[in-house]
Amino acid sequence: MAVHLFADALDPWGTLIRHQQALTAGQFGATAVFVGTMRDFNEGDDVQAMTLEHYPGMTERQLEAIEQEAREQWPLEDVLIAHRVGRVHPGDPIVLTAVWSAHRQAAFESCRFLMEALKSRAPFWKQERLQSGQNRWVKSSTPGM
Amino acid sequence: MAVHLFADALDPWGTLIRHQQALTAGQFGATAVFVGTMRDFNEGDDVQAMTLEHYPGMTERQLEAIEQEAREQWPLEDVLIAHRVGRVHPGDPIVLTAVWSAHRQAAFESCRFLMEALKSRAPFWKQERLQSGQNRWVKSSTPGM
Amino acid sequence: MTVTVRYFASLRESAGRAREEMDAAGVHCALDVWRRAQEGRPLPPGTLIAVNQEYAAADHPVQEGDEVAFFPPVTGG
Amino acid sequence: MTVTVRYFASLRESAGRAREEMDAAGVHCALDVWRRAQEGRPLPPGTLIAVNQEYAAADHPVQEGDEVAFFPPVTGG
Repeated sequence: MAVHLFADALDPWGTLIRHQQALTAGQFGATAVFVGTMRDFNEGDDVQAMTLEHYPGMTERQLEAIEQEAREQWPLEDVLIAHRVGRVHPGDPIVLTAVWSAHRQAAFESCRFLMEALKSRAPFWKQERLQSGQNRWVKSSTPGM
Repeated sequence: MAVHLFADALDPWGTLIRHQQALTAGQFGATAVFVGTMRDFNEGDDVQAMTLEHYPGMTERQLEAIEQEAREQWPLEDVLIAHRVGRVHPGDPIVLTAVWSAHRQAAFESCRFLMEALKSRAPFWKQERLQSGQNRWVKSSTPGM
Repeated sequence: MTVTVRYFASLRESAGRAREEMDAAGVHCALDVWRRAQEGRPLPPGTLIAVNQEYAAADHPVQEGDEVAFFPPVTGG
Repeated sequence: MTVTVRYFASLRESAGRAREEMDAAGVHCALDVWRRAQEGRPLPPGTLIAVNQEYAAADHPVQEGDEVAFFPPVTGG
């Protein structure tokens, strides 16, 4: 069980490697991972930077509830969710979801569930700073299904 | 475009990190990764070790064809497939598939496609060495869908 | 009775504040909190509400000490 | 004419060899190659065939210099 918010750089692969060291090798056969990274374009505009606002307290509770729901739906050895907050720039990792399971079906499905649930329910908001100097709130998440 | 076979240890996260360094940050928003690891149990038996046999030449061609099919179906920035051959032990990583795309739907779907296609078509065969000392060919892949 | 009202993202900007303590005497539900705090300004379509950091409907009852939050659709990930 | 015959995994073990060069005079298709190389032993159910490292059906024509491989269902990943 692990939910992490990073106010500074999120290193997805390092976070993953450190987390996995605590797991028992041989117990899991499948690891599925998703990393979301800030792009330098959105809705046809060049984006210079972005601020990720969140609701401290509620964000962690929502992420923990999402993890719990995944564990109820699939047999999972472990789950890791990490999300960046604060100011980010193109190329910066924003989100990491990872699951460890005996088989790949549970791993793939639950990893995707985590991302879709996080996108639809976890209280984060993105404000983009465009190349033009304008600040713009992202209106809604892109559909993922 | 990258297909790698490892006769020695496959380090999935290191391979991923090195591969990603060549990509242009900001171009991709979504990275989906799957890692398959040898378990210490299968079909109710304790497994001590496993030998991964393959068909040199045909294996690479099949993996490249699978990558090409994924690129035709989804808009992908990059694709990485790596597979272990030879003698492996519980906890050893066996397979890595990774995709980089602008959006998560293409990343999730194509990563899963790569694994299912690899499992059904790439000429690899597993022989398990059981705790009892018996050698056993794995008869078929577990269904992933 | 007193409640804490919180605003996030674009609603924080349009409210001109992130949080306030509000006298909620006579207030019954989350929507009442919005109406009193925002002096009749209509709730923007799509606004999400949380009471004590759990999602809640507009008619969710509100009690002394509750934290009531208003925010636009979430866009994390 | 000569073809190369290859066997993998359990078929390699039951054939007792991994590869052989075979005189394939009068041989038309991949199944004919199996029959001659394995002296009439039936093709195990589920056997996969590749001609020149591409999957092929049992009736796939075979030519001088071809590599014809027989193997059980694949189990990688």
